[in-house]
Amino acid sequence: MSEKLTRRNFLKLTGLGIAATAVLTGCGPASRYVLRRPYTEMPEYSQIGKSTYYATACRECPAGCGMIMRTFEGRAIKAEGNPAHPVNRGKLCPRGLTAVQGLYNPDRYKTPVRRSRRGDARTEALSWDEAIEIVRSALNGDPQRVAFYLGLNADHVFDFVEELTRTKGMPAPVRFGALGMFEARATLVEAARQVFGKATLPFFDLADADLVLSFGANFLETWLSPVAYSRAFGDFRRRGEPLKKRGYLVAFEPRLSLTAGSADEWYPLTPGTEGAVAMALGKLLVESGAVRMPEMLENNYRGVNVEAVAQAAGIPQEKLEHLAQLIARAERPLFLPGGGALGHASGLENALQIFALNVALGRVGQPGGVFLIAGEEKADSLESVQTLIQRMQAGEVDTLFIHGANPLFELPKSLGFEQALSKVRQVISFATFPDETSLFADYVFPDHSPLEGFGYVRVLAGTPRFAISAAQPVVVPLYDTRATVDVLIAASGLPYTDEVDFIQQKLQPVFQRSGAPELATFWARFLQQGGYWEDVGESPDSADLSTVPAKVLLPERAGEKTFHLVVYPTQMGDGSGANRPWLQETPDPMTTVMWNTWVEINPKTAEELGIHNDDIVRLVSSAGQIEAVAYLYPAIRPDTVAVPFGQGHTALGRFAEGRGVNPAEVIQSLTNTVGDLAVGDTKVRLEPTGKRRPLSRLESKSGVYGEH
Amino acid sequence: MPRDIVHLALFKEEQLNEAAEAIQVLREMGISDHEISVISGAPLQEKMLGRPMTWTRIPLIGISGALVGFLTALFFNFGTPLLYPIRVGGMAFQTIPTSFVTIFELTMLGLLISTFIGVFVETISPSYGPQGYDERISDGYIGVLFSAPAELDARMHEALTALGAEIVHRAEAKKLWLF
Amino acid sequence: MAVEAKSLSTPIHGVDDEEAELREQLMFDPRPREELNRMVMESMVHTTPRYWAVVAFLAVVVLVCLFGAWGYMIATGIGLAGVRKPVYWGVFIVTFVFWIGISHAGTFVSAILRVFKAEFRRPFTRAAELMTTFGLAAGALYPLIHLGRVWVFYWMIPYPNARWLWPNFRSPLVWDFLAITTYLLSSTIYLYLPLIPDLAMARDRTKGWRHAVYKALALGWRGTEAEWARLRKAITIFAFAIIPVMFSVHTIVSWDFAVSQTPVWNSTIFGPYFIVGAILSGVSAVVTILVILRATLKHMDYFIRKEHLDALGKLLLVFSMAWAYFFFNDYLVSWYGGYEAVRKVLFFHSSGPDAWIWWSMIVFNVVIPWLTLWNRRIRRTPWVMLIITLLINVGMYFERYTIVPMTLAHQRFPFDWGTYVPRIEIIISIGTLALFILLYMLASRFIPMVPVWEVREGQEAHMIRQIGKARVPTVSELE
Amino acid sequence: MAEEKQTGRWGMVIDLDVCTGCNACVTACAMENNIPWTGEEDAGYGRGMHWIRVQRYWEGEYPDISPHYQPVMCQQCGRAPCEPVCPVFATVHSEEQQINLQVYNRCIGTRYCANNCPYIARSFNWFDYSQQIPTPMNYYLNPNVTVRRRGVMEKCTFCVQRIYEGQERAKAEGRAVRDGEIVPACAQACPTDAIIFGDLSDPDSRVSKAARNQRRYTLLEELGTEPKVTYLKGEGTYGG
Repeated sequence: MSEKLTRRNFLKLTGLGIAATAVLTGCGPASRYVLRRPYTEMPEYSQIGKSTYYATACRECPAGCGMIMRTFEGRAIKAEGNPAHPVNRGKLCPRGLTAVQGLYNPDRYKTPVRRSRRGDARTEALSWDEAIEIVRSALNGDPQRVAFYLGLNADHVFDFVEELTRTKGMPAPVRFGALGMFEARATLVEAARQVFGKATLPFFDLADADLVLSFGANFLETWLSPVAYSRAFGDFRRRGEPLKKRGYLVAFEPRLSLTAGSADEWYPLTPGTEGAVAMALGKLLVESGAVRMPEMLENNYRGVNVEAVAQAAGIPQEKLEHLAQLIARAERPLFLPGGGALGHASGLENALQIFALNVALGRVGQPGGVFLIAGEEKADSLESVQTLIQRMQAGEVDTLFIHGANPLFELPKSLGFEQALSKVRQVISFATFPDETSLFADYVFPDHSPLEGFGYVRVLAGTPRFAISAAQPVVVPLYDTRATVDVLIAASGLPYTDEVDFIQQKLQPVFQRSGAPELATFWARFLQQGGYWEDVGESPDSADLSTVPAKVLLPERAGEKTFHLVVYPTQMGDGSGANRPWLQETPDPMTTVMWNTWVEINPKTAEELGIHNDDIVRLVSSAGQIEAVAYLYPAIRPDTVAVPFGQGHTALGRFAEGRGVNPAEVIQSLTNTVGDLAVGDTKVRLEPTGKRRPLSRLESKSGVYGEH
Repeated sequence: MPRDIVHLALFKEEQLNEAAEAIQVLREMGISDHEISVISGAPLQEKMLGRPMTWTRIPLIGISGALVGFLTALFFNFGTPLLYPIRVGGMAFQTIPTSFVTIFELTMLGLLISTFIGVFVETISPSYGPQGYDERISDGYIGVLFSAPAELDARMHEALTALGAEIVHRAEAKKLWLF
Repeated sequence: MAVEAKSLSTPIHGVDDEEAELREQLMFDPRPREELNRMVMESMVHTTPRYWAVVAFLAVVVLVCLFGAWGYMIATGIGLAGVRKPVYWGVFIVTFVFWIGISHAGTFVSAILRVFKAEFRRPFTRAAELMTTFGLAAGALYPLIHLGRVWVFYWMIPYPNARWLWPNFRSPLVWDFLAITTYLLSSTIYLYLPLIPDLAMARDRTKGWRHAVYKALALGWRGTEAEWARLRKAITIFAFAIIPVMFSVHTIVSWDFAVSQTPVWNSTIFGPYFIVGAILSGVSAVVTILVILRATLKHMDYFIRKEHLDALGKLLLVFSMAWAYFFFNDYLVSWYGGYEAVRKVLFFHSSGPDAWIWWSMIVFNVVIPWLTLWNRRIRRTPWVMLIITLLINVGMYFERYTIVPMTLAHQRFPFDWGTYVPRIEIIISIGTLALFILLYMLASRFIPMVPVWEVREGQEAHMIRQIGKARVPTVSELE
Repeated sequence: MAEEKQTGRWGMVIDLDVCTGCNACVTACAMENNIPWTGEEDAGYGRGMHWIRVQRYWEGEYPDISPHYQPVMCQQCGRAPCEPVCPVFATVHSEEQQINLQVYNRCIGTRYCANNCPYIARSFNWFDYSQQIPTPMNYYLNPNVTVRRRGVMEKCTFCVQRIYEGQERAKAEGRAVRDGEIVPACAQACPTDAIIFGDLSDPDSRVSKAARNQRRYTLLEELGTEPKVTYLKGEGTYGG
């Protein structure tokens, strides 16, 4: 046999063998070079293709963080922070991370629709031509009888609508959102205007400070630009040159928020006494003689009765003295006027007092101090909303356009927006989602989801530098939606070809600043980098302390049977995040509760009232009442209860509807001198209902609180 | 050689002594022990009837099975981890303490299974010696089965009947199992 | 010394009181083999409509609660059970351990008592062995029921996959698989071997389908010397070999827990502790079953007598004490060690929301047996024994419940504690209980429940001897 | 396999002084790794699928009370208690990355590994949660990460898909992986940069330096599990 086996035959046979092996093993000859491994490797270990990354702007809240969206085969996969962006420097908050769940939410509006009965979920589809015709006829009516209600985002839609109303002689659009409402943003802007002479949000250089006293600023979670401040907080704690000193944070809040939770010292003061505490600290500083400050302030502080303030605020006097020493020793102390301090009748005074401390210690324009933000903040106070409501009530509004806001959900019910809405002849909403307000709109002409359209966001909080974030579509629009600016251009006849044209025109001044050779270059860079920003920021050159009051009114304490109510926004933001299942399932950082609303009650108070964990309690104020589940929260003043904002939707899709309660029902519509909602002045009564409903918590009640 | 006729001498339960005696008688008549077999409803020791000890391979089979099980366990413990080395819990690929468990179980499994197989195989394999059965055996009767040449019939009958036996002439080998 | 011995095979005339008392014992109350055969055969073929009604009911329960609920769970997900983070094992594993524990009864009664020639074992070895087999059958279902993906359960079997990856022989679950397989196979064989002569007996006394089946199962048994010798040899091998296997099974089950790093599980005494618990629960279950058999199965009152309950009752008392010893040993050492996580778990066992389970366990396993079983009258009263043994088994179930979910619920991170509430587990557990009873009831009408030849062998070996002036019951060396 | 050179012992440092407990890591992890949500009832009954969770404990009594946050995920133990107990090698140690892998395809759902995980870092698919994601929301599912079906265990993988991608990219460009080039989703999102990820076998990497900090400790160190996650003590306990 062997002699007959020629080389040729041998090769044939080998070939056959290989072929047979290949057939038997089910692979080609390549399998010989492949290391066969059992499934000790997951499909994760093989790269299946290349992803495309788009820089865009996160439009989940007004902060305007830079976002990089990973897309794969035309689908948006993962939101990541834009490392180059000056606001968030590569980081994102839970809201931004779940942006794709908003984009791909199954309950979005899919076409323009007409609603025959307000409040009825049933609609009939329209074509965009019809829609534009409807908008056109609305815009061509009496310009005084048209109103625009826009969200808090300082974006191109707002700029366009502003231009549109200016051109057509319409009343200026209202720009208002829950996030601004709860942190009394207009008050902060007004205080900055009074002290620094410019109506803009201040920027607090947390990263370079060594001692921060936060008066109700929940800057790690929602305040102004939470990601920017969180990043700064990281640097503040982990500081290297030049201070080499771990930043020290002191928080004054009636309820321990996430920020106070990370603080080194937390003082649960009586809501509304922040200004008084600031003054007392000023007085102690003056007395210590460690600090030289403007005479005018020294005069102001002279009349402060520290003991009375300590008494009213519920902070022991020796603690205030200890704090004054801390401040005196600190190289770079910084004082934050947060929403908790500003949302009171004395909110402006509180803000001014806190600013005054910054000024007194020479912290303006210094590293680790207060800066002014380049852009101009034009957020409205609640007063403008009230004005609009009056106009609506009086039947002076024929058409109300709503974009990017959900007033029916966000506004305190006691304002009467819902009743006023019924007096409006025609409501046109540009909502992407069937939210509460759009459910009462006669027409819904859905805008693209933020990830499907062009745009920009002016950065007004997260950095003192001039910055503008670019938004561009990362996926093809999923549904038959149309950019609101496009619709308005088509309907109004303003001289722009389309949205992008408007944006480019609007960016002309920025293009001039950028020094790019031509607009196309600038535009390409703008989109590619996710925006335009400059390296240096402005700092206020002078501070005017003349408006700082010499006296701050101490608020009345809660009565025997009433409680201060703290309503705070959560990771759900202004409530529009409630339709993201993963925002719902991400535990609240402080309570670890998921998917519901709770009422935080001090365990001592609860014991007195006979309330246990998971009992349903009723909160009653003069404005209304809600029922929510009690959470015995060990870090809240006994005379205060707190309710998170964002749940309690009656619309907004399957993940949000019928879940929790909306504390806006009980908020009294009190305002401060600036016209902002004095949200912290609402007082409620607590009533046990005898019902129970276990909260969905990540923590073990028995493990953490020893409760079975 | 003409086939000898198989007889069955049945003794009552309590006639054990008589049965032993009958075997002795048969032996004296020249019927060798391997032409006799005793069937009974209750276990009788060979010694009781003065019979030679029966020999069985079951312990041997059992031990071989145990050995197979042991070797299998060795392969499982020390062979298979090398066929596909996977690191778990910072342990070595071949760990001795854990191997004892498998070794024990598989050895026992081998021993017990093969013991049973031994019983099974030995039981169903054809046995030598006179066949035949009577249902009274399971009522406790002791049956002495033997094959004897025809010429012995008369003598044998007489002797056994005297001992109280009931003789079944030409005891038939019944089909007691599937084949 | 002149000793007058009388075999009890021959009825003794002129019975006096002393002997009458002795005759309360089965071994000294012999009946002819024929009659024993008849009694056993009758018990086997005798059924009542009530029997069939119960069988039908149980069959429905098995269909719905076991297969229906399990099927539904396979189709929807293991989430139908109450298991959660961090209590990944719940009632399924509890019931698994319980059944494996029950299965120790047969081997214990039949092998250990056989090896030690405890004569009272004779009439109920088979009843106990049946419990082993059916207990294992019920228990062996649970590792499957509890799997997240039961449809690939066979990946645990030692065979390589297409890429020559074998199972992990360092995993206690593979040991479990091997041990349970070994035990199930060997205990089934061990049930079968001594059954062969009885099957042959049944073969000779039946017609029709029963005859055909018995004929096949009896392997052509005639009762030759070689057959008996083989059987004796095999039974001896089995009796000695199956005892360590039995110990290994429950030890390995205990290692499922003990080799882990979970506080309280990680205990060196778990092996013997589990074994003692298993024997306690197994022997209790034997008593339960014997009492029930005695009341429901025809002629069983002849075979199963108060003396058996008495003997088993003594055993139970001993094992209850042994259990208490091991339990206390485990508890004290863990408690004294002072490791915080361990102390927390022990605290929650006895003072947590589910503490009633722990306390019931103590009462049922220790207090009740200790207070009652020392008493001969109680031990000889069937209905009291029925209640006591049922309670012991409830107590042993609670013991496993304490060990599995109640321990897992409180691990090192208090943040992640979680209370466990069983859901569909309860239904499925009821299903397997029904399966066990159903199998047992069916078997009782198919398998001779009493090993006639062994009883007869014992009766022949027992005699009353005159020693001096007294008549003394003795056992011959015959075996 | 061992024939490749020993680099890429991936590890993580979590600085608890900087961690604010904001839960961004939780969300980021879920979005990257196709972790399904389970809904109010199941999430409240300990069935949330979070691969990483922030444990929040309280210290002290009102008003001197402060929360203590500790993000806990799979610690990628060097001597992982979960691994040897798996009967089917569904959770194994990766020799290349020195991390603990969960092979979903092989998992049969005995849940033994989760019982034996002292960190309670594992999540089980009690139901087909990922099949309950309504269209088109499943569009965002990461194609590089397996979508787990019911009955299998899952856990943090240190975003192994990103590790692989980074390694492949570096290999394609003919260079070593740069420090900080590979970040898992949690570290990427962490707003205060409390999570540092990198190669522990490189003594100059950021993570190695951080892991040598005097404030370092590992979770349940006494168990000898050799975790790859190091924590730095928080609340001002500063040393070096």
